[in-house]
Amino acid sequence: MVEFALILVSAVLVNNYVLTKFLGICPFLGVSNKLETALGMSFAVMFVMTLASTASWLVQTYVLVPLDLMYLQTIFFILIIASLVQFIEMMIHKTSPVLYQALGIFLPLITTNCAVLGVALLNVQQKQGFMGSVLYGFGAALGFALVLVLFSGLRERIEYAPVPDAFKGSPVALITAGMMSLAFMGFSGLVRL
Amino acid sequence: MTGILAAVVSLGGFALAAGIVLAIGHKVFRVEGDPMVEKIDALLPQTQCGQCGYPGCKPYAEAVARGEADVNHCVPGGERTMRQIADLMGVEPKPLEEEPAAPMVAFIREDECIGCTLCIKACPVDAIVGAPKQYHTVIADHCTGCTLCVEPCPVDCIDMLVKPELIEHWSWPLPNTDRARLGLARREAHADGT
Amino acid sequence: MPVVSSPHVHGGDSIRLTMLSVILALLPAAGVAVYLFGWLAVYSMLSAMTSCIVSEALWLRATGRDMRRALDGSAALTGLLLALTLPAAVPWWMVVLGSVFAIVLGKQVYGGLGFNPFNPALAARVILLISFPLHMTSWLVPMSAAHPPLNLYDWHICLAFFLHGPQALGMSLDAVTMASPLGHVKTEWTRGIGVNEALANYHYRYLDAFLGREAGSLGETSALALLVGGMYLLARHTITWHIPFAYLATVALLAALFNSIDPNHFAPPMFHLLAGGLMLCAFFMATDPVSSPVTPKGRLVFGVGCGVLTWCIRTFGGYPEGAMFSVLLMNCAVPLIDHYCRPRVYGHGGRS
Amino acid sequence: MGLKRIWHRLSGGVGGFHGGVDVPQNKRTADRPIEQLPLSPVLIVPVKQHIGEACAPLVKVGDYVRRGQKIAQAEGYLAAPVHAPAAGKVVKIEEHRIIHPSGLGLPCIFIEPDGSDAAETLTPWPDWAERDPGELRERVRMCGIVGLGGAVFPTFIKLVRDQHHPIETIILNGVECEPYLTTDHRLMVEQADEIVAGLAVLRYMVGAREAVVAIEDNKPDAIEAVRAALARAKLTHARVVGLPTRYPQGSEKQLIETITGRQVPAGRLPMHVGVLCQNVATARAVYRAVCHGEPLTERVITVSGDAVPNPGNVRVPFGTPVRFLLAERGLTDIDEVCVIHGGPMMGEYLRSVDVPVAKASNGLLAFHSERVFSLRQQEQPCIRCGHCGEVCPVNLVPNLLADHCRNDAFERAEQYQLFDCIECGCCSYVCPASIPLVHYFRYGKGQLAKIRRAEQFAEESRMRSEARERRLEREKQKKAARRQRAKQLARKTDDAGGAD
Repeated sequence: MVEFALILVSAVLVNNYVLTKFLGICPFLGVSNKLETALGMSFAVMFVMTLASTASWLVQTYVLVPLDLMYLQTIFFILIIASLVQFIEMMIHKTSPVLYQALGIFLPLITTNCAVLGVALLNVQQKQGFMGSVLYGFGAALGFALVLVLFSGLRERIEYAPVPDAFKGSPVALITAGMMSLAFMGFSGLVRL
Repeated sequence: MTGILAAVVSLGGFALAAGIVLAIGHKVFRVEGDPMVEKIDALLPQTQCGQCGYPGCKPYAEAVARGEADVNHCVPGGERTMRQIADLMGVEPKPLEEEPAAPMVAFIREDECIGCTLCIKACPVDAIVGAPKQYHTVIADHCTGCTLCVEPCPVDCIDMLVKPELIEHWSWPLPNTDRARLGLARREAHADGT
Repeated sequence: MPVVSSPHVHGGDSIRLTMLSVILALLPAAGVAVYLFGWLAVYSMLSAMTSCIVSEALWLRATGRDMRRALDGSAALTGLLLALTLPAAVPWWMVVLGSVFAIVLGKQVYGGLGFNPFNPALAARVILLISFPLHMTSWLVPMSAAHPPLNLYDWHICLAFFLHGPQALGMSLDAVTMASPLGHVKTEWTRGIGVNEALANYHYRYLDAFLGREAGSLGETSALALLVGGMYLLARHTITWHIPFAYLATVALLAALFNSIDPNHFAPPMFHLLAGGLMLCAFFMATDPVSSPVTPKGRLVFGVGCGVLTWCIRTFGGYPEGAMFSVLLMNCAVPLIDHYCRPRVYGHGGRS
Repeated sequence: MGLKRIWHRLSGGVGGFHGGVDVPQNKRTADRPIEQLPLSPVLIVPVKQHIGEACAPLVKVGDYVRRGQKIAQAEGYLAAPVHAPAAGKVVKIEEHRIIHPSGLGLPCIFIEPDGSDAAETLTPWPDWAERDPGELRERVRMCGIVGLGGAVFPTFIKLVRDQHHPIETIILNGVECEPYLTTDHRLMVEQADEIVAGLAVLRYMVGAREAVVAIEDNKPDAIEAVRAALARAKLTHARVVGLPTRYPQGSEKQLIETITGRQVPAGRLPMHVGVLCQNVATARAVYRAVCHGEPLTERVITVSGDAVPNPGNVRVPFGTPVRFLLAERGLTDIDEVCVIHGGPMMGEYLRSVDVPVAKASNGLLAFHSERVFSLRQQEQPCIRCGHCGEVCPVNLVPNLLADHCRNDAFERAEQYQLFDCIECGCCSYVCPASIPLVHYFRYGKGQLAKIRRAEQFAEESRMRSEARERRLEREKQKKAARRQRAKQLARKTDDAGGAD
C-alpha cells in the first residue's frame, strides 16, 4: 500500500512529467489559456493515459514478451494510443460538443503526445507490475493535470498583465513554466524509489 | 522466419481489431446534425443584414460551423461577437474587416412615400408596416438598422438615422486613467492580431 | 471634462506607505543580521537594494515607462528581502545577479509591480540556490559564536571577503562556515543518527534559536526580531493574520503530531517553528500581497498549503529547508485559490 | 453562529455587517437649523425625478399652475407624478440638462413663480387610522412620494400587504452615514413629531408590529429628540436604536442586516425578510401627504463643503437651479469650484451647475478642486493587498472584479457577482493604489446592460425573422396550391373542350 502511495507521489510531484521530465509540453502550452479548457484537457489526458498504460502493459506482458517481439514496442504502443484517442474523440463529440470544440486539435494531438507514449515506455523500462503500471500512468496524468490547471490559472492572470511587448504570449508563458519547474525542484528527493 | 510471421500476424491482427472497434464506435457515437450551428447563431446579433456575405445570420452560422467561413465576418456584432465565436470554435481570434458603425435605424419620409410596399418585402424582421398605396412607417423599436430597405425604394425616401442616445441607456465609460487606457491598448493589439 | 465616479474622498493609504512599512518592519531582523554578520550584512543588504532599484530603473527606461516608479519602495523591499534570505558568505556578484533575477525575471517580465505571480525575492533565491548550491548552503559562523573565525565587525576584512571571497583572507570556505540546525539534522539523519541526538551534539538551544544566535541566512535566524516586525505589520494592518497564523499553526500541528508518534525521527514543533526561514517566510514572504491570495478563506488555504509543504520538504525532501520552496509552490496555486475561495456574497446562499 | 461572529470580528467587522470604513464625518452643518430658501426666478422641473418611467407633462406653455398642482402624470406603474413646486406660469417645456453623470437631458417644465401663495392640496385626512390602507397607498402615490434617502424609488410600491411576505418590522432609516450630510439629522431634531406620525401611518399601512428608528450614535441629539417624540406619541413596540458610526451603515441592505441579523436574498426585496425600510424624510413626507394633503414639492438639502462661505441646511423647492442655490449660500466663484451632488462617498460630481435640484438631492457640496480626490486620482497597479475585500459590505472581491471589468471579461465579472455591488465606494476609499474601483464596476454594469439589451433585441429579431420566413413559406405554398388548382381547372376545361 505504501509502495503504491509512493508511486503516486513520485509520479505527481517529484517526477512530474511536465516540469521535471519535460514531456507533454505541447498541450501544456497549447491548452492552458483558459481554466475551463485546461480542466477538460486534464480529464481527457487522465483518461487516455491511464487506459494507455493499462493497455500497453497488457500487450507488453501477454503479446510482446511471449512472442519475443520487444522491438515492436513503440509501433504497438502508438497503435494502441492512436485507436484509444480516436475512440475517445468520437465519444466526446457525441457527449459534449463544446468540450470537443474546446479541445480542438489537441485531442488528436494526444495521439502523438510524448507524455502518453512516454508513460507506456517508462512503465516497461521500470518493470512495473500491473497495478504499478496503472497507478504510474494515472499518477503521471494526475501530475500533468495538476500542473496544467495551475498553469492555466497563472496564465489567466498574466493575460490581464501589461507584459512588455517582447515577452507577450509564449515567452512569458515559458518563463512562468520555468519558475514552476524551479518551485517543483523543491520536491526533489522527497521519494526515493 | 517464424519471428517475422509472428510479428506480421500479431501486429496485423491487432490493427484489425482496433479498426473493428473504431468502426463500431463510429456507428454508435454518430453525431446527427451539428449542434454548433445553434450555438453560433445564438451569438449573432440577428440583424439579418447580410454584411457577412451570407443571406442572414443562420446561414452564416452554418457556414462557420462547417468551417467554411471565418469568424470575423459579422460586422454589426463587432469585436465581442467575433471573440465569442472564436472561443466557441476553438480558433484564434481574427481582426475585424470593418468597424461596426453606430447603431442605426431606418426612417421613412412619409410625405414622399408612394406606398409601393417594396421596402416591406425587403425588411427581414417585418419592422415596416403599411399597405399598398398607403404611407409606410418603420417601427423603430424593431428595426435592426440593416439598410436592406434603402436600396429597393424607388423614390429614395428612406433615411438611415443614428439611434438617439437615451439617458436610461447611457453607460459609464472606462475611467480616464493610464491603466484603463492600457487595457484598451491591449484589446486593440489583440484585435490587430498581434 | 472627464466623467469621474464617486467616491470623491480617499483614506490616504498608498503603495509607497505600504512598502515603507514593510521595510520598517524588517529593520529589527536587519539589525540582528548586522549584529551577527557585521559589515557583511550591511554590504549585502545595501548592494541588493541598490542593484534592485538600479535594474528596475534601467528596465523601466528600456521599456519606455516612468523611471520614477523604481523609487516606489517595492524594488528596495525586494532587494532587502532577497539579502535577508541569502547566506552571509555569498560573494557580491551573486547578490547582484540575484537582484537582477528578482527584478527582471521575477517581476518586470510580467509587467512590473502587482503582476508578478511569484514572490520576486524568493524566485531569485531559488534560482541562486539551484545554480550555486554550495555557496547557498554554506553558513558563515556568526559573531555570536564562541570563537568566530573572522572579525566581521572590521569593515576591511568584510569588504575583502565580500569582493573576493575567503581566499582573499587566505582561508577556505569550510574554515569560516558551519552547518545550520536544519542542515545538521538532515545530514545526521542520512547518516542514521536520530533527531534528538543530532540536536544534542549540535548544542542546540531554543533560546539561541529564538534570539537568533545561530547560523543561517542573514535575516532568518532571529524569530524574535521577525515576530516584532510581523506584529507591527499586523497592527498597522499591512498584512492580515490569516497567512502567518495558518502557516505557523499547520507546521506546528504537523510537527507535534508526528513528533508524538516517533520523536526520534520527527523534529519537535518548537524546533520547526524557530528553525530556518519559516518565520521570515510566514510574516514577510507568504504575506507578500501581490503573490498571495486576496480573500480571507484563500489566505487560510494558502497558509495551510505552505505549512504542509514546508514540513514535508523539511522532513522527507532532499533539501534541508522547505519554506522558500513551499511559498513558491503555493504561489503557483494563487489564481486558482482566489477563484475557488471567494467569500459568500451578501444575500447569496447561507441563511436567508 | 458563535464561530460566525468570531470570524466576523477577526475579519475586522465592527458594525452588524461585513466590512465598512470609518470616514471623517465633517458634519459641519449639524447644528444649523433648517432655513427656507428664497424662490428662484425660474424653476426647472424635470418630468422624471425617480427610478422608473418618465412622466408625461399635463400642462401647456402659458398655463398658470398653483403650488402642489400635478404637472406631470405617471404613465407606467413604476413612476411618481410631479407637482408644481411653486405657483406661477409655465414658460416653456423643453429638454434641459439634469443631474446625471451622462450630462444628457430630459424634458423639463420651466415655471416662473409669481410669488403668490396659491396652493392646491388634497383633503387632509387626520382620521387616517379609519381609512383603508389601499386608499392611503393611493394618496402616497398621487402625492409623488419617493424614497428621499437618495434612491428615489416610488414609495407606494413598497407599501403593500402581501400575505406571503407579511412585514414584521418597519425600519426608519435616520442613519445618514455619508460625511457632510445633515438633512435627516436636522429633520429628526426639528420635526421628530412629524416623523413619528409618519412612522405610525406607514406601520398602519403595512400592518407591521415592530417599529425601529435607526440612528448612528454620532447624532445623540437626534436620538434624544426621536425618543422623546416616540414617548409623546405613545407608540407601542417602537424604539430608537443607536448604531455604531460606520459607513455604509445607512445602506438599506446593511441596515437590515445590522438590525435583524438577516440578509436580503440577492435579487429580492426587504419585504422577503419581513422588513420595510424607509428614510425618515420619506416618513415625514408621507405624514404631510396623508394628514395635510400636501404633495411632495420641496425637500431639505445640506449645502456644505470647504468652498461654501455659508453652509447650512435649506428647504428647497424642486427645480431650483444649483447655481442659484449655491449663490444664495454666498458662493461667488461657482465656476472655479467642484460641486458634488450628494455625499462625498456616493455623490455625483456635477460637470455643470446649470441643473435643477430634484427629489434625489440630499446635499450639495462645493470644494476647491484640489480637495476632490477623484479628480486627481492617479491609478496605480493593484498590489492585491485585499483591503477592498475587507471593507466591502457585500463581501465581494473588488480587485478581481475590477480586473475583469477593465479587461471586458464581463461574463466573469457577472460570475463574481458584479450586480451585487452597491457602489458604496468603500473599496476605492481604502485602495492604496488609488484604483477607481467603483468606476470600473459602473462601467462593467453599463456594458453588461448593453450586452443584455443587444441579446434581447437579437432574440426578438430572430423571432421576427423566423416568423417572416414561415409566412413567406406559407405564402409560397399557397401560391403553389393556387397554381395547381388553376392548372387542374384549366385541364378540366381543356378536357371539357376536348369532349365538345
